[in-house]
Amino acid sequence: METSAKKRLLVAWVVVVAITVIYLWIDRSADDRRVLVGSVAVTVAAIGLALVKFRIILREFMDVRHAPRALCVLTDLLVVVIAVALLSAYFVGRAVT
Amino acid sequence: MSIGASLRTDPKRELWFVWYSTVAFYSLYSVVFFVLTRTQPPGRPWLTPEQTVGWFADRHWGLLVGFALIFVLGGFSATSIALITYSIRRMSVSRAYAYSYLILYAIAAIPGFLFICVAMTVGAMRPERDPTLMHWLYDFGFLSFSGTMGVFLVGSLIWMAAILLDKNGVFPRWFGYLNLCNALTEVVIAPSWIFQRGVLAWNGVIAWWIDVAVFGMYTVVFIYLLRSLIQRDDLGTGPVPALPPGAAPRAHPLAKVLAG
Amino acid sequence: MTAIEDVSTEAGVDVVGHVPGEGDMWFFVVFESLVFTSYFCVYLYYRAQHEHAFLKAQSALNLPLGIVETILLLTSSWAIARCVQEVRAARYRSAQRFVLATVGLGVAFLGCKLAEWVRLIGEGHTFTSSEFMQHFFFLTGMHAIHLLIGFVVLGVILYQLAPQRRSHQTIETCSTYWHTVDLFWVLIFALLYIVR
Amino acid sequence: MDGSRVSRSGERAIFWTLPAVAVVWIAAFFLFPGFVPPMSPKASAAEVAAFYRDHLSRVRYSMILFNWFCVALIPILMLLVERMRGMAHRTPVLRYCVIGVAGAAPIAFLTSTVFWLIAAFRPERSPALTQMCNDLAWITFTCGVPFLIALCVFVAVAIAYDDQPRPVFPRWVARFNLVIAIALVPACFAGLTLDGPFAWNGFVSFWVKNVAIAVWIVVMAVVLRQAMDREPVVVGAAA
Repeated sequence: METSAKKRLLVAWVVVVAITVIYLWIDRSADDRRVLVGSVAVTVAAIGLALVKFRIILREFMDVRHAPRALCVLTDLLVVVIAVALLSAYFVGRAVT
Repeated sequence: MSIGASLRTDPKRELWFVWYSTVAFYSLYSVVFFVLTRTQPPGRPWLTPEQTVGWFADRHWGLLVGFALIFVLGGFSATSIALITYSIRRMSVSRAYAYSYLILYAIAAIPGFLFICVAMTVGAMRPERDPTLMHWLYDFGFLSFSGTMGVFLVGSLIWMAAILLDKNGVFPRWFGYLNLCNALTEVVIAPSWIFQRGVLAWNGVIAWWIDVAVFGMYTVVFIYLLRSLIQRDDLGTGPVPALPPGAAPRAHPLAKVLAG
Repeated sequence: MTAIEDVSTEAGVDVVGHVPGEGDMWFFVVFESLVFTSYFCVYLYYRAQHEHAFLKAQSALNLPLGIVETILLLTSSWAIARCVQEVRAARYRSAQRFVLATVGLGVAFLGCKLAEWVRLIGEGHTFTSSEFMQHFFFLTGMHAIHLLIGFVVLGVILYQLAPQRRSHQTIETCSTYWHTVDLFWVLIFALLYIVR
Repeated sequence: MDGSRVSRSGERAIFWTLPAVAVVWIAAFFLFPGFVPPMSPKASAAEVAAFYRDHLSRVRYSMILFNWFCVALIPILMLLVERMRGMAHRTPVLRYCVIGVAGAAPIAFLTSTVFWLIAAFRPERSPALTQMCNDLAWITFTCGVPFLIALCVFVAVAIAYDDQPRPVFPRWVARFNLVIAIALVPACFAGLTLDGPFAWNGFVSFWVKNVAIAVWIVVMAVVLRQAMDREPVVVGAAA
């Protein structure tokens, strides 16, 4: 069980690092030859991926996976609240201009 | 127990006197700053000298009467400081924590709120004063008031460390962490010395609105927790007992859920 | 997992249903996350308002460096999680090595951050040069302050690893703080470097 | 030392600094040309500037004296705090209240001396600026009494709660402190008017307030001296 916990942690690390590297690809494909271009899709994807990493860190690194249900629900709720808040701030900002 | 009875006969009457004074002081403070003088939310930092003359004219009597009330009752800010100092003294940590907190806040009252009262009173008392000087008084008032948050930063950290090291259970530990959150928002006000507009200016969304929201929550929470400390206190030096059943104060919902 | 002797919780610990660290620490995680979220919302709102100016200033950032920083911090998070595993297995020497690795990775992150700030300021991108840079220096600066506090927290873990102390709960609480610093960086990185 | 007794050695030395500094305070008060009679808030900027030009040395030397010695009140207030240990209180919280205002009270006054001295530093400055410094000094001096008011109230409450056969201070001292607190209140409103008894040079805001402070110092010194002669009391557990 102990080695599997170790392995699981390593897999989690590989996944979050991989997601970080995906950003490099998103970044490259988003721009028009080093000139940054505004993009709703990139923004939403960046926030979405960040929150996926956010949740992996919570579940795996911070061991919420083994925690009582209340803490699992609380942290998942936190992820949802952050997602809703960030996306609404962004879209409200766009709509108001 | 009624206020009168708790102030006359309760063995903890001096604690209750200080606690009620704290509540009264914070209420007065809010009324003066938000209603009478309308200096909170703060004026816009980008006003021109001529516009600041108009700003002073707009709230002439409000500034003079409101800050006169602070001149009368401002010293009662010491009650919350004394009560918090007592709470730290009641913990199992060195008195150095309590005394640091006491001295820090006691002296900080001068730049923290006396300066804005003086600057705004001087500004309002001579409406015909040179606009550039009115501008200076306006800046002096708001910057001294908002810009002296290092006191709250270090003060919150001292209180936090005391709570986290304490073994007498004076405060729940989550409140120790809330002190850290409060300390970290105090850092955010420093840019108001730099920006004349934008989210980090002295009236900005981050430097004012978010900070005041956090500070407001923090203040309400600590006043409530000080009350529950007085209720539980056995005036000894050991662990503070829990309240007898029936009168039990509500635990923080989060802590309760997590414990269960 | 091997036997866990937790000296500080009265209730004892069963592996499933165990709150990592002290429950009250999660109050900090949630509250501070919400405070940071409010800063992010302000940033995103104004960003959407002045998209063009933000994009222009944003192009001064160096993404590969940001990615290196992110990986450094993610790895430090992994290291401190390993430390907690080692503590639970009562392998304190190995746990100590993981804490030192965490400190090293944190210092490396801070070094990269400083280098980035110095480069940007040298190129004329300062706290006051543009709205984007104001948010950039504010958010990365606030994060750096959290990181510096994190070093104090790692110090507490090292202190707790000494024989006679070894409070598992305190060590888990401290590691939760360090992960929280990582959590914030993950969001800050995406919002400052990637968002368009 | 058994820990429950606090040493009183050296308290008399502190107490007898009071007459000495009181002499300095009185001398500085009469040396400052703007106190007898108090400067008028209705003076024009040119008149204020002329005042500083004409009385430069007296302004400077009197305010330097105040600047040095106003904080000499703090050790005396600490003697008061030490006597409060003997009161029949269960907690030290009222002592902390007094300590909390004991520093700020003279330092508010110290701030006003800074403004006076800045006004006098460059008499050739534009009259409007000199007038502003003068206003800041006078408002800080006249209205800057919140800590003294709170101090009187805290002392009054502390004495009222001192339930024992031989209280540290006589009961009337509590009422006396409340009277002084009330006497200081009108001065806080000095910003509202430029003439009449409530203006900063008026009877109420200047004479009543400053005489009240002087009477407070004298009366409290007398009762303090009497209390100091009494046997030290063993302090309670939480004190």
